[in-house]
Amino acid sequence: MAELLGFPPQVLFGQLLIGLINGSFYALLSLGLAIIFGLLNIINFAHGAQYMLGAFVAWLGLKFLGVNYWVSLILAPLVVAAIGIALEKTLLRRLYKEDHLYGLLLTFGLALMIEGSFVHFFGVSGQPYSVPQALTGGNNLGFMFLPTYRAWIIVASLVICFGTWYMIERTKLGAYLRAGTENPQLLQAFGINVPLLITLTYGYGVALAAFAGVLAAPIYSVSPVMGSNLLIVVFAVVVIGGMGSIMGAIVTGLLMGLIEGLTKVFYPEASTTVIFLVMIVVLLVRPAGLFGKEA
Amino acid sequence: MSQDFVLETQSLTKEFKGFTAVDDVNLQVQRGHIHALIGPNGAGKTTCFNLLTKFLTPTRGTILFNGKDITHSSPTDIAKMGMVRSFQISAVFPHLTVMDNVRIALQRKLGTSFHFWKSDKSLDVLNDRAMELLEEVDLGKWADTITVEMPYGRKRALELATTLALEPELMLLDEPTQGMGHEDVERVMHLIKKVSAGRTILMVEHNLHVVSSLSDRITVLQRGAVLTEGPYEEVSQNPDVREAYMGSEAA
Amino acid sequence: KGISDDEVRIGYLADMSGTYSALAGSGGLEAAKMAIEDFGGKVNGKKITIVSADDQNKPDIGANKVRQWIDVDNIDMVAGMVSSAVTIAVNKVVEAKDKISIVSGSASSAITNQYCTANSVHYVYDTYALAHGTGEAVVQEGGDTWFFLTADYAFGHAMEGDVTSVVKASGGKVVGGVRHPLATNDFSSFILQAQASGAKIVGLANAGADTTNALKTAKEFGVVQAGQKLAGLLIFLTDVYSLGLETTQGLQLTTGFYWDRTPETRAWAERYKERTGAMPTMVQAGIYSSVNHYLNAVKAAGTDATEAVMSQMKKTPINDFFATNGQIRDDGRMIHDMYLAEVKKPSESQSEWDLYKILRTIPADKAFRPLSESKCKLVAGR
Amino acid sequence: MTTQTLDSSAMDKSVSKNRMLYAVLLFLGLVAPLAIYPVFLMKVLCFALFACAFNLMLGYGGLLSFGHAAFLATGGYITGHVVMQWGVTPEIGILIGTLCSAAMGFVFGKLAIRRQGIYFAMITLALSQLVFFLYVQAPFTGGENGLQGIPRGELFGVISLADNMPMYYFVFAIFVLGFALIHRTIHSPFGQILKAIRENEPRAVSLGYDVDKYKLVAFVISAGLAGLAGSTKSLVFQLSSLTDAHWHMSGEVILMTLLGGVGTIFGPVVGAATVVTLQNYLSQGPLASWVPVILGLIFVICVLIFRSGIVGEIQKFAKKNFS
Amino acid sequence: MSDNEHKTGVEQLRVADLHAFYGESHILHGIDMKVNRGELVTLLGRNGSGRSTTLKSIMNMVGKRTGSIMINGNETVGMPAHQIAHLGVGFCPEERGIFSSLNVEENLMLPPTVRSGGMSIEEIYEMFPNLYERRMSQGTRLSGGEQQMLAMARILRTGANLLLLDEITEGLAPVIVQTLAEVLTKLKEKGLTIVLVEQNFRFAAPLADRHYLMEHGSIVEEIASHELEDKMDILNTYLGV
Ligand SMILES: Nc1ncnc2c1ncn2[C@@H]1O[C@H](COP(=O)(O)OP(=O)(O)OP(=O)(O)O)[C@@H](O)[C@H]1O
Ligand SMILES: Nc1ncnc2c1ncn2[C@@H]1O[C@H](COP(=O)(O)OP(=O)(O)OP(=O)(O)O)[C@@H](O)[C@H]1O
Ligand SMILES: [Mg+2]
Ligand SMILES: [Mg+2]
Repeated sequence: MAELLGFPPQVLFGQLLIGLINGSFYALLSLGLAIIFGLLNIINFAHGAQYMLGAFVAWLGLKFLGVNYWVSLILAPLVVAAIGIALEKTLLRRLYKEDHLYGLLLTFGLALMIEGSFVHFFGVSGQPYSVPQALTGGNNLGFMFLPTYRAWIIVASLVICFGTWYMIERTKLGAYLRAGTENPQLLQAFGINVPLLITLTYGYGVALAAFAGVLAAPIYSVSPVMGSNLLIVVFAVVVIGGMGSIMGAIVTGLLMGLIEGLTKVFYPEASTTVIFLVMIVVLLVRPAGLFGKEA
Repeated sequence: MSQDFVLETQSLTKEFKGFTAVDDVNLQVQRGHIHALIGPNGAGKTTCFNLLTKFLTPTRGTILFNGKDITHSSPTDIAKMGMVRSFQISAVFPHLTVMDNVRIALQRKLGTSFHFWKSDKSLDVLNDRAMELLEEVDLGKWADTITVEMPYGRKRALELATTLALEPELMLLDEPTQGMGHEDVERVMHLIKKVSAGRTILMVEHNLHVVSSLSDRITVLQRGAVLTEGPYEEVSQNPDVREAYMGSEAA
Repeated sequence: KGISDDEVRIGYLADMSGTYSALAGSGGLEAAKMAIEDFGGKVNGKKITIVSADDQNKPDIGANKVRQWIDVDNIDMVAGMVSSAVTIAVNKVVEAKDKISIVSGSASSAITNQYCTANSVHYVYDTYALAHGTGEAVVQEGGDTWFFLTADYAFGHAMEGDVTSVVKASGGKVVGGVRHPLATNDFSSFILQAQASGAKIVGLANAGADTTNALKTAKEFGVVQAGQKLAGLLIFLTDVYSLGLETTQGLQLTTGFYWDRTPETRAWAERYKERTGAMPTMVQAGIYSSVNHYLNAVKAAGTDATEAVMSQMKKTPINDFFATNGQIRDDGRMIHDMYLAEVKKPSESQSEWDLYKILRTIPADKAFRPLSESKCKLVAGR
Repeated sequence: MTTQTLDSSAMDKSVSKNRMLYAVLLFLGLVAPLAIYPVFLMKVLCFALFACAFNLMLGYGGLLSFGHAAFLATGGYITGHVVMQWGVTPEIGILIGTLCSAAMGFVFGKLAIRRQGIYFAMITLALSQLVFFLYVQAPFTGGENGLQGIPRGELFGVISLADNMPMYYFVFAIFVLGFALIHRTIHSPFGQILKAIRENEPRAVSLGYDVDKYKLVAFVISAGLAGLAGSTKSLVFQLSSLTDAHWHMSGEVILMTLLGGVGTIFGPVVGAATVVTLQNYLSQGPLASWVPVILGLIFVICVLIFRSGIVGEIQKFAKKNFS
Repeated sequence: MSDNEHKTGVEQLRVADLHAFYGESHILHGIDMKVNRGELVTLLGRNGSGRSTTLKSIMNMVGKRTGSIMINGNETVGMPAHQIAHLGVGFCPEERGIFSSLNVEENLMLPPTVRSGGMSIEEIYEMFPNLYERRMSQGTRLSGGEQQMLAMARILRTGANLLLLDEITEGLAPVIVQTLAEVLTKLKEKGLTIVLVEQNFRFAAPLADRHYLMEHGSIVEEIASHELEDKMDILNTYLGV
């Protein structure tokens, strides 16, 4: 088959695969947002900055301490989660009783501060981070050349996403999380340490963002603004998926990556806007989002 | 004939994923009556209510209001037609004054609610009518109070006044005395009786005392379907009702 | 006549922290300060001062800054200027307020073509020169089918347009291209399209971080192994330095200056490196030269009045470490020799900054768009 | 009854006090350009109008729009385009720009008002990002280059606005008109319903108010006025660019409003003046590259300990001490 | 503190000079009460008299509280909320607090076991057959009354031996109310201690050992069950029964 829908198959499959890689990032980030939103009722606007921090911790670690990629993959999320936890304990915590919009605004301010200081010290042009030795090279799939590292991204993020889903939907811990989402005070009266649960949840959501950041470091250059524009797209993904479900966040993330990939084949000019267009259609048809509970 | 009924449902049915919460209910509410809907827990009373006020969409069946099919009308339209619901949780505008609460309700008929270029002084013409309504529910001296600062029972009274401002033909009350002390129950009962003059009321209520002393007619639901219907004396003697709902208490 | 309010005031405008900050940025400011110090800090006994601002590559920020400089701070001349979009906006303001701008960082040849003004000089290089230098060389070596990755704004469009005409004129063909936003970080799908196009040459009509990112992604996806070649159309010394010779070796590029070309260039560059820690790009060298040329003109004219200084600058040839017999034409274009260079192999490099070998010199009259083809309102009809 | 008369005379007093205040402010506005760089003042006025428009949504409608940049930019681009391409006079250009923004507000509103709270914020943000990308690509915006050299033109075809002074008074007049419209909207029958909706939306529905329509009208007014600010700004600076469409701009207007005081009539003006001054001042000095960090810090401080903003705090203080 | 004869004399809960606040508002003004093991005590009062707040204060669910609350001999005023349950306390809130993202069974299994000797899930389903029937449906999809049953049932599972029950008959059909009365009697027989907040005096009166009468955030009267007849007029003035 030489052509598929009027396009050479290598273009189609290639872009779909690239779309899936982008989708993996969307999924990881929207999953983290969904988890944090669930328990803290806060849209974490600092999520993009925390994604960036993940990448920077890896880069700084390599440059100054010689910490390699694999160690960073574990360490950077922990470090960033620790920063996140500190922020939660000192700042976010004060806002739980206020309108949820204040949480959004606070994290927006934090994002400005974090990104601003990194721009000050590192400029906006990216810092290079090389692909780890074990994952260099690639395979010729016939229709495209797939760098090993990109394949790794898909695998790693799928594993993390579905592991997280299992933990939340199928375990007792998950039941606590869901219950805490609705009525933390009562859950605490039942004898569960909710403040700790909240803190750890925020930490976990942030760690997911940082993990995505480390994954991204070798392919997108490490730059202070790498997260902020991505984040808006992830917001659209979240609106499309609806905040109701964990699975929704994952599936919508991947799906939007693919749709974006397809658009690059058929109408490249629209590739930056297609997710927003999908969002509009979804809002018209299902205001609560694809997986959201009816309001 | 159907003109005697303000509200009528025909084969009203609501299914939730294979579970039938309201099952083929034919309800007829006569004009001028206080009509009560009772039944054991989970019988489908609240669901029924939600269907009538369009908070839920029926799976099947039709709803007629004054003989007009309103099955597919929007909640706002229904309110405009004269069928108004009061809320179980007290529904007031907490940071407005008591007077303003009533004025908001009156304002709609003025037809200037979209006039963003007019001064709000143009609303002062409503003050007299608002005061009248407040007096009717004994809230006259609270008119300038910010609503949050009032006790619970008074808020219910205010809510009633606001509802009355719309001059509804049919009022739907969902457990109007739930969570009230005896004193307040008496007060609200008294109020309901008072405002029922010239209108129709449909209410869901568990308090048998309230039901027995207020209602002209009672429909008993069980497992989504109508078990029986009639005046209190008749219904309360029905052995099925006693077994399913009242227990040994009805006396 | 004389020096307005007894001071010659220069404003240095550039991207100080963004995508293009490495090629001019704070290094460019340092170069301008060097020029002022070397001049003695005074011209005709009047003090020379310099202020600077970061335009963040945003036309509105740049133009507003310059408007305020002129309205409030009585700035006489604006130097630096990197993003072509900023430059075009600033030149509009400078023209309306009748002051002077000397553009060293921007690439778009439109600055002295359809957007030319009598108040601006374009000093170092432009897309026409790059296209004719690099583009022609690549086509001559058999790279006759092209696919463009183009930065989607003034500079990218000009670059693509200029190269396209060179390619066509030399019998080549452009088979496609994509336009990407400024500061893109994911080039993978563009590279995929370039691969699918089957073109022999993938032309990078972008600059700074965009170019380095594109080169990196191309390497990841094995573009070169698969038989395609990359042509970086605007590559600065600092880009090569940060990407490393491993990634960039063999790239051909056109430059207006290379530090290791003559004893004079070496001498100046060493001084510059001492102050900044890095070797100068052509832009930074050009900034020094242009500020120096401006101050000389002020001195000779005995005033900082715009018209007098402009005509003095235009009638004096430029002879310094940067240019030999450089000349500012009526359209504002400063013409001087350009150089075709190739990035050295790691094995050929002797030292940290030993990065290029100069292949040949492109003479001034060949390097830039001839006035006969110009659409500039100042020279049209000639 | 006595209490009521007392009340109303107190009200009269506060009204006349307000009148005084407005007169003083008007006077200050008229003489300000004699002392301060008019372009800077015009910038402040444009942003103040923008923030007031935004405040109508957040402070009086209870809806946080994170996409107001789109309206600012639309006003600017459309005005710039028609002034340059069609050669219309500035007031017509501004009118067209404003109307286009209002129309866009209608579309945004239709989509976003279906959801509340955080979702509303996210949807408006996403929509404005869509608009941003459209403007990056649309031919009439000049993409990254922006629209440059927009002529200020001649007001009604007679008064040249090329000089800063006449331009200033033109901008000042626009600001006063916009501000008056917002003031009136808040204190109108419509404003009453808006307040009721913010207090208890389900109750407003049950009283027969079609709340979505009210929110939509408010949103359209707000968008139109934001567009008016953008249109005016594009003439002042003779330029419109993507900066106005970027979501950072939406964040900035939130900051201005929050800092000045959400839901107070003067808050946004004070907030806008503060932020613009700060940016202007800082961008000259050694702290230039810290501007985003400082803005972020102000955000954090406002949210944590200063939620009622400058004007809000002053009002609180005045209430405590003088009444 | 009046010296009434208490059942076993072993003190399970003692509240002394308890003040509670929601933000600025001072709701409880020095509550003193004492409940012995195996007793069932009610808190009676008008709406807003502070009965729910008393229970919530014991669970540390109010803004601020001062005074002393001893549970099984442990001072809990300084304790974080989640540790209180582990002293063997079960709380059934006024608004039921069923979790909508959990199904009925997950709701039932949610509160951690705090002591041995709780009811098994089979026993619970036997007691409330409605719940068994709908165990896989979402918690808040239950009818009002079914939710009330669920809220009650889930703390019986944890083995708590001090139950704080707030308006548990609210919105229940009279038959179910009767069932609940039987349940409470059974629990009392098992030796559990119960503090019951009720509007439904007719429900509470036959079950209770003692009544505390509240008004404006203070306890104004303590009535043992055998004194009820005599003090009916006091009840009348405070409650309008
Ligand atoms: N959204 C829903 N999805 C699934 N089942 C539902 C839903 N809403 C109600 N039900 C079920 O329908 C039945 C009737 O519920 P409804 O709330 O109408 O009862 P009710 O008569 O009001 O009872 P109560 O007196 O206890 O309030 C219940 O068994 C309930 O579990
Ligand atoms: N979260 C809160 N914030 C502020 N005030 C509150 C809050 N909850 C209750 N109150 C106030 O505390 C007082 C006591 O309320 P509480 O709920 O304890 O009364 P109650 O006796 O249980 O009455 P009810 O029959 O209404 O449940 C009331 O005046 C109430 O308005
Ligand atoms: Mg019900
Ligand atoms: Mg209570």
